[in-house]
Amino acid sequence: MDATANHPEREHPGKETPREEVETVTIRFCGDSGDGMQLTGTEFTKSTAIAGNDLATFPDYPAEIRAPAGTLPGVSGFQIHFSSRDIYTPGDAPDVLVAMNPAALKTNLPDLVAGGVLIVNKDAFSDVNLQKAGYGQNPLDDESLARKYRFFKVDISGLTERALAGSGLTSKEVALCKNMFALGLMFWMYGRPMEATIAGIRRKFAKKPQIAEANVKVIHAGFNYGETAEMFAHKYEVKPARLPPGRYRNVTGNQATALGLAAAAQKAGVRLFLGSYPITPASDILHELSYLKNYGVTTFQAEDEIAGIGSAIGAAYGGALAVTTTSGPGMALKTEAMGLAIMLELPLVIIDVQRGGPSTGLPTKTEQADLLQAVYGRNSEAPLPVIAASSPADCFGAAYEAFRIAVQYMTPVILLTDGYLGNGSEPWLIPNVEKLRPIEVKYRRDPEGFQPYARDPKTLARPWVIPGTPGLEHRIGGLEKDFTTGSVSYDPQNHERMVRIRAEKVAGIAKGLAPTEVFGKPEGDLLVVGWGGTYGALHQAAEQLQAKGNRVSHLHLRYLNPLPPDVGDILRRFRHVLVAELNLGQLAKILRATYLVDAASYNKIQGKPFKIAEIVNRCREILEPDGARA
Amino acid sequence: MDATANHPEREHPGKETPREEVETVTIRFCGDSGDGMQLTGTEFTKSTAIAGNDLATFPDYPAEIRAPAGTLPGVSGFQIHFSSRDIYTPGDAPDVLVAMNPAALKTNLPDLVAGGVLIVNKDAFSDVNLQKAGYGQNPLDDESLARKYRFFKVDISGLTERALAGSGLTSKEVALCKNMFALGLMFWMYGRPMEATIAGIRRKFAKKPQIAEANVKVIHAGFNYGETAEMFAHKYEVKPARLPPGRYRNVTGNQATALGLAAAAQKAGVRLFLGSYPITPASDILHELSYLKNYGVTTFQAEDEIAGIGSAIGAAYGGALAVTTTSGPGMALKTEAMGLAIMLELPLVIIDVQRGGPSTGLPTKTEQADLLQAVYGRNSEAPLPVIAASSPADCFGAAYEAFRIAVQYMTPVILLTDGYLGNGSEPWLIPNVEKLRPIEVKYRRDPEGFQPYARDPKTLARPWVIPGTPGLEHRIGGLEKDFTTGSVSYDPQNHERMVRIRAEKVAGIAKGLAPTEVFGKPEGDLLVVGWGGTYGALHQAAEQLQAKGNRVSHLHLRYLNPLPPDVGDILRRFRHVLVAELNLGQLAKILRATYLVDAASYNKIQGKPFKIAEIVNRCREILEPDGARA
Amino acid sequence: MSANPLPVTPPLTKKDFQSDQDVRWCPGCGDYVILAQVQRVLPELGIPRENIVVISGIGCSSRFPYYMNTYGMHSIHGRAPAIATGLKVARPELSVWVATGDGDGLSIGGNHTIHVLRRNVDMKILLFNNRIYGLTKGQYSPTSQVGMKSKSSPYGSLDAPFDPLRLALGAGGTFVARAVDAEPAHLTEVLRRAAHHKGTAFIEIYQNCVVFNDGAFDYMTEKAAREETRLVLTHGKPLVFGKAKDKGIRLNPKLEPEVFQIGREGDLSQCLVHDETSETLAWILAHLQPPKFPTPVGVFRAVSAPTYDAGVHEQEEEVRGKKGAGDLAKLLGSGETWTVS
Amino acid sequence: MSANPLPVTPPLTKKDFQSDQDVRWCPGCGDYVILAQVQRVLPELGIPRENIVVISGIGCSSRFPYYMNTYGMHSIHGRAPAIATGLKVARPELSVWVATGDGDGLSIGGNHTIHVLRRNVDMKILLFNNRIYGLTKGQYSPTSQVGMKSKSSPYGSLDAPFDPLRLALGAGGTFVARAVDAEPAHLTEVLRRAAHHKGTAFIEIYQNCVVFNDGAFDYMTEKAAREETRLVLTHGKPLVFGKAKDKGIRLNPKLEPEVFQIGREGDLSQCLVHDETSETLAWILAHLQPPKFPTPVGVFRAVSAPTYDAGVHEQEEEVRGKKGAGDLAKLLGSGETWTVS
Ligand SMILES: Cc1ncc(C[n+]2csc(CCOP(=O)(O)OP(=O)(O)O)c2C)c(N)n1
Ligand SMILES: Cc1ncc(C[n+]2csc(CCOP(=O)(O)OP(=O)(O)O)c2C)c(N)n1
Ligand code: SF4
Ligand code: SF4
Ligand SMILES: [Mg+2]
Ligand SMILES: [Mg+2]
Repeated sequence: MDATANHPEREHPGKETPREEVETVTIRFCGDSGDGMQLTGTEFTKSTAIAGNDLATFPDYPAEIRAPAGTLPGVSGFQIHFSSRDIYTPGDAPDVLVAMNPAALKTNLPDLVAGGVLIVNKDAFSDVNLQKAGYGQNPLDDESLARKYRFFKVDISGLTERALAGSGLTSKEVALCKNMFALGLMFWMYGRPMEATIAGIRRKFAKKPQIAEANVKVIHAGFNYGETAEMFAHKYEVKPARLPPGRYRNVTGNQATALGLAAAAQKAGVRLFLGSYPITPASDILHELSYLKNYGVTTFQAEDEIAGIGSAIGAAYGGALAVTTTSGPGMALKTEAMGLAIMLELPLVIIDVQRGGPSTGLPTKTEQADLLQAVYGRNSEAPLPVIAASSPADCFGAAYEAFRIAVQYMTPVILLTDGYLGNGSEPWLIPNVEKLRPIEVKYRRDPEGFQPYARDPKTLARPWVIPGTPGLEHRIGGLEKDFTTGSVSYDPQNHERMVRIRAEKVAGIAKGLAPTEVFGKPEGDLLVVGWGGTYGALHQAAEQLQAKGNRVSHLHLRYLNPLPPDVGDILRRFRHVLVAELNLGQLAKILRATYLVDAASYNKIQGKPFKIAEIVNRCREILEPDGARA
Repeated sequence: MDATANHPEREHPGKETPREEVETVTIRFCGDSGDGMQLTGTEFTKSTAIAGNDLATFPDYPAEIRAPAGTLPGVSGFQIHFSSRDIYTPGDAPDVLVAMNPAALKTNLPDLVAGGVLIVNKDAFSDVNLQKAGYGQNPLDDESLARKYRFFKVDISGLTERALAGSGLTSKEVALCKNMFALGLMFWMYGRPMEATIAGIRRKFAKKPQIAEANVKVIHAGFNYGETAEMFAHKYEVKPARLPPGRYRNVTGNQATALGLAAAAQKAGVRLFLGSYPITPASDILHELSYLKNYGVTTFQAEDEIAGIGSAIGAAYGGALAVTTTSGPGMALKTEAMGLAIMLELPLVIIDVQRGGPSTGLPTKTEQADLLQAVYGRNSEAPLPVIAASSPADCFGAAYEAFRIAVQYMTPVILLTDGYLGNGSEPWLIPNVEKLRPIEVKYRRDPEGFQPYARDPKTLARPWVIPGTPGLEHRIGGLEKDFTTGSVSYDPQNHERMVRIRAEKVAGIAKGLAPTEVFGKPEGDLLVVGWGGTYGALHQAAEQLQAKGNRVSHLHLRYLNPLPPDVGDILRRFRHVLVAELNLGQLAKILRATYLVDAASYNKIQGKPFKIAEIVNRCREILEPDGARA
Repeated sequence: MSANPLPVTPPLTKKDFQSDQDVRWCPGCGDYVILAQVQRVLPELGIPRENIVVISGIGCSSRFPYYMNTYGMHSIHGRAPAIATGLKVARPELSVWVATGDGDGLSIGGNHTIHVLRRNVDMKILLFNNRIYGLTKGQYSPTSQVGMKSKSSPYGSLDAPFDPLRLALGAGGTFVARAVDAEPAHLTEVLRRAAHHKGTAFIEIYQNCVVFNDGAFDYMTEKAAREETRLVLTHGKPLVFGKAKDKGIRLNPKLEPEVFQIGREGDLSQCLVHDETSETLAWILAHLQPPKFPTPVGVFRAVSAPTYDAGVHEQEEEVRGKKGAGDLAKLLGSGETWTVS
Repeated sequence: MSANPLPVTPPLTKKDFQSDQDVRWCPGCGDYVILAQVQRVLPELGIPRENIVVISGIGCSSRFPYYMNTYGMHSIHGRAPAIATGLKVARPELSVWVATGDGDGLSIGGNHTIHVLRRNVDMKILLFNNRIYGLTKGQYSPTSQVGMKSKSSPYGSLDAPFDPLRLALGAGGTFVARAVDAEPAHLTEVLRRAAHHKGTAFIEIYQNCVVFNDGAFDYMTEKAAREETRLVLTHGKPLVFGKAKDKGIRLNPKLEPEVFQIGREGDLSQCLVHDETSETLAWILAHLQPPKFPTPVGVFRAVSAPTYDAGVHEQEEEVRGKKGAGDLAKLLGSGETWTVS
């Protein structure tokens, strides 16, 4: 909420609350996981999208399914960042914090920017709840809050109850509506359209109209409260962003991934087969795809991750576009089977929605620490392409691209996304189906001169031959195979030749890549390098630094193996190279080994994405080492 | 057989065959896998060891259990290299080839050095066998053989039959004795003592004295044939090597590994627990240990590799020295559980006897391509120490050292050996039990101030607390844990702290390492770097180059993660660094990333060890680039 | 690692088995009941708390060890039986318990479960069967009924479910039982029996997941219906159920079970009599399913058989008896040796 | 990926199913017999060769696909059932066969095996049971008898073995059978039955490993003993065996099977009559073991039940029927959308 950093007078309310224009706002809704914060956030998002802002969101669930009500581990949050400009992250820190109970206040208040708007449901600050949150005394009585923030105590629960007096709802049902009050208040404050939300509620509760109307009523109550309470000094306007024209929808990364996969199969004209075992935060891809049975999409919930990839290998052998989805620990279990897919040279997409580790780690938190596992984590020389998505919406294109490479080069491909991308959302310009790059599936059918491992001279791909093709009966397997016939071969020279050609095939993918784009000048003092879900933070950090005249550029790698051919040159054109990753320096290791460039690392391993400011500060330290030391 | 490179006159036989002194000989016995070549080789090895030579052996089995008799895939070979000097490899190429059938001749002849001794069992060159081996005509009729080699056609089968005429053995039993004829002949040719072999045979066939005596008779027949046949111009003498004094035995790498594990547990005074699932070439460790039930050794043959490591984790939690053994594909399956062991910070040794890959690959062949999997192949930041054994006998010390590190630092440790080490053998100076470095196991028993994750300030190890200890009841698990209490913690800062301290603990192991030894001058033109089973070839290559005045040194790394602190300095003191590995350059990747040193790679991926000459040649190309190009 | 001398301690109480961690299951989750019953039974066993270890995999149910003030490990998904095997074999004096779910123990961990049962390793496996993946928020599991709509089966699941007891019997289970969270007293009884069994005790516990599969077992837990829909097994007692105890189970000529009205359709003597040692009967009982049959609860099968862990130690003793305790120097110097001087 | 139009071909012969690879099992290995019988049965089925796929794991037995001139995959250890499931679900028109061993299918691959059986995916599983790990040169397997001395159990194995058929029944197998390499004609008959079964057909084939476990099944394969030691199951026929057909199997009052002398100890009417559709009987038969009982061979159980693969496609049809064939543009544009101009 850049434009409002200077405190407006709180003592000056007016009937006609002025609407102040701001460029960018970050709001965080937080409360008990039973308080419906995810729904509140999603509805606000929808409405903000319709208002034409660019936006990005970040939900933050508790690890427990239902932690005991009112406790710290039970806090659930949803952050939305929206703007009249391009937006790339869900925001470093909220400008507005809506806290529905003491536990939520306790865990989230440290993030609120100084001078930000703080709205609390004061009715929830009962002794019991204060105790559960570990507050010795009621923080609402603390005067410093009002000094540090624009602080509003609202009796949300009570107002909700009053709004629904006589509605015939049980008090439990009434309590469940209070999030709608907060939503309505925010709708008022940011001038959001409410129609879509209201229509959606009526659809959702079509069979319980009483509930639907109660919710609608409470939204209005919240809105009207803002309008009438003479409490809020300002309402704000965030003008629509100048987004490229077209039809938009909001997607999470997992939805976009699912759509990308389905789109690839539809374009290729073949069945999509997903073999998967549920795991947080990847399960939603399975959920999404399991709805698409009328799209030639088969989802198979396997008994474990090995059967997940195993079944996908079987389906790929049968001619399907096959994919398996998982997260870190499940990825570890699939590595033996990946080796088989590499030997068989069948197309297959393996998606790892990375999460905090090692081991079970922080399953609901994000991290980027499976890169080395993806690139190197298999027995023997088992190369395969690895690509990464850089934003929720980008997951669509990345998934699509994964299949394109898999089919063109007859190889398993790993796509890395992460929990932050998977659960986060942003507006997505719905692509024109006609214009999607074609994916050409050509099964070999001709028995003439057929050799299972004869290769396409350009791509080095072997033919895709599927059972059911007369005259091409043959056997494949995990033992080393003859260079041409694919029969088992123990010949030493043949082995070396095969190991090398498999490596060459994967390395050769780089030749087909478009020149790598650098954001900023092609040379300079500092190149910030990243990959995957940190795109937004790095991009905006570079933008800020560039705006201040720094010679800083940003390189974001989609292709992690093989690396694009021009990366070495790009790196060498900068005085400093900083690789920023949510791990201990994994991409940096690869770049250093490949290019012998003294790339420095900036690492964060907290289960959370980078903040833009963190990147900016680190860059400043590099650019002005003395200043930083001072 | 260096000393005999110039052909002696073959036409000059004398009753008293002269005994010519040679320094070093490589003999390869080969024949059908039913011909008992492994036994022949093993017996010759035993006898050679007793004769006091240094030696190294390399068995080469067919992939099939019993490939059809007489076919090319059914050929089995056993090579022994022995010398009056130190020996480090089983020899590049045989000086003497004993071929028991056409298939063996066909597959092995290309390896025989020019001018070498070629002995064939001419009776086996029947039409059927020639056809099975794919010979259009009888190669024994080819005169060029006699020109290129010292070529001896011996009617081994016939002579064996004659020796056993009237023995009452069936013709099948007689045929099974013919390898003993070849053995006897070689005993004669190299003046080996036969007593141990003969005594061994009598022991082995104690219940079938008829068979025992037949074997003994045929050995003598072979010996006497050499003595009397006026066919062999020379017999040879290989003087005893000047080995360090002490008691020796011959061990394979897998035996030495098993002994090292058992010794560690005995010295530590705790139970050894092996949880394993059979896989070539690692199974022999399981076999060896399963005999040692009276040594407090428990072997558990698990249902799969995951249960293998799982059970070992359980046993480690219970206080045992726990180990799991496997090879590449099994290693891939264990990676998720390794992550758990890293989180639990329990001591555990994971042994990977590497084999040719990827996938099932070349299961009976050797390779060094699991290094990157060992170092990086787990989800998220999951560091653990990785060490490697460098020779069959060295497996003892390496296994012992793995446990020492595991216990001292409370960490899983990966030990890499390979098929070449595991199956190869060499004489081993039996260590003095008293002098083995102590392994101190201290279970925490004191409830006072107990915190499951409080660390030793020096090693950063947490305490080892075992169930059954009153007052220390606590829970551990795979979720991220609090820095001190070990309770589940989702705190972002704590996570970063834990990720970093786990990395620091492993990195800190380097501090405890002795200075790295370089073979040769500490600086120079070329440093040949290797790790694991290639030690012998690299060492001898460096020796040869040094002898010719080249400024070449050899660095062999036992500690692959963390790298010893002085490695960077060592690398930088050489004009060229060449990393020679049986993979596509895995250690080179690590060294380049760590030290930004432009290390070149020499790679071989043929399921076979390096030859000394291959290394020498590659080094020469680097040292004299023009010469090489000329 | 030798057995610790057991200190003389005052008898333990339920409270002694409660850890200091906040229990984090959803309010109303059946897991609470199971936890309480285990904490109730353990003190009765007279086993020092430090000799008890609870090992779990991953899932809501697998958080169990955190709440038990014993030794415990919350391991990785599906692997608890394997880890427990290693622990029990290395430390046979410990009392080892496994807490697992229908996903953890039968989906990803199915193989370890059946192999533990086959080997008869002495441990107690509590399989919390809520017929759903709880922790991952509601996908169908290998025990979900055909047609179940879940996050991953929006049009209904097509997978025929396992019957966990049949699977356990097929794997050679020596103690196979079923209990249900809604009948804590009976659950306690079954737990007690399991605790005293030497070998693998496999207990399927029907557990209500209030969030993702609420009411899955209502048909047999609701007071009103209970007497007609579930059958309590008692060794040596006829298989009789119904409010009026008027229904029995007998075999028809095809050896298939059928319900009959005692008196009207046959007399009590035709009724099958429960026998925990009969392999055949346990199998037949495991086929009794609604709506045609009441759901049996109790001990289906309990037989004594050698345990793997005891076998390992007996064999070690035996070998030691024959060969003497191992001497390291001898071992290293075994085989053909020679001396260089 | 649509079904290929089946070309009109002359009837195939055994030879058509022989690949050009040299068969590399040990001379005398039972695997040869099994291969020959499969190659004999397949031509009878009228399935075009290109529509047959054989998938295996790793093991001697798992080299099977190399020798079959069909499509085939020699995959990784234990995973063949999972791979076959993916293939069959993606391509239901194919005839999918799995070749596996007691190690491959019951040790590392046990979980996939039981899950395939549970789901009743339409495939034929040939489990070559030689009660040993052949390829890795002779360790005991999950079907090795207690006490077996092997490379990894020099003092005798302590693991109670699985009975593969009991396990298959416990997992819900709809077709469960046993045959033995030494009786090729009977094996052929069982293979034929399996080939015609819709759903998972699980056939345990006793197979002699001449190198590492020679003679394991001699007791029931040697001509002299055979009539007394094995029992050929025929649907609808009484369980009678013995050279003189003078022995029968009946149930005692504890529902346990017993052998009786027909005539002397009871009459034929007491004899159990084989019924492939009886769940109980298959279970009882799976318990008949030497030395007290003859070993049954033949089809223990064969019932018809929905297959998973067919279910998947029916559900897809149903959804397509309701929602119409998916339209990609509609899909991408679904949900709340808005337009920026
Ligand atoms: C290797 C791996 N795969 C998948 C997961 C995700 N996961 C955690 S628990 C679970 C299923 C839990 O179901 P169940 O065992 O029935 O336990 P419940 O939560 O129902 O008690 C899954 C799929 C994981 N943690 N690790
Ligand atoms: C992941 C993995 N683990 C272990 C092995 C080693 N291995 C290959 S086959 C086999 C057992 C084979 O036994 P079985 O299935 O009974 O087949 P058989 O050789 O007896 O026919 C083992 C342990 C492997 N190839 N891969
Ligand atoms: S999700 Fe279900 S099983 Fe998990 S804690 Fe909640 S109620 Fe219990
Ligand atoms: S080892 Fe045994 S199972 Fe394997 S091929 Fe030889 S005889 Fe057959
Ligand atoms: Mg469950
Ligand atoms: Mg076998």
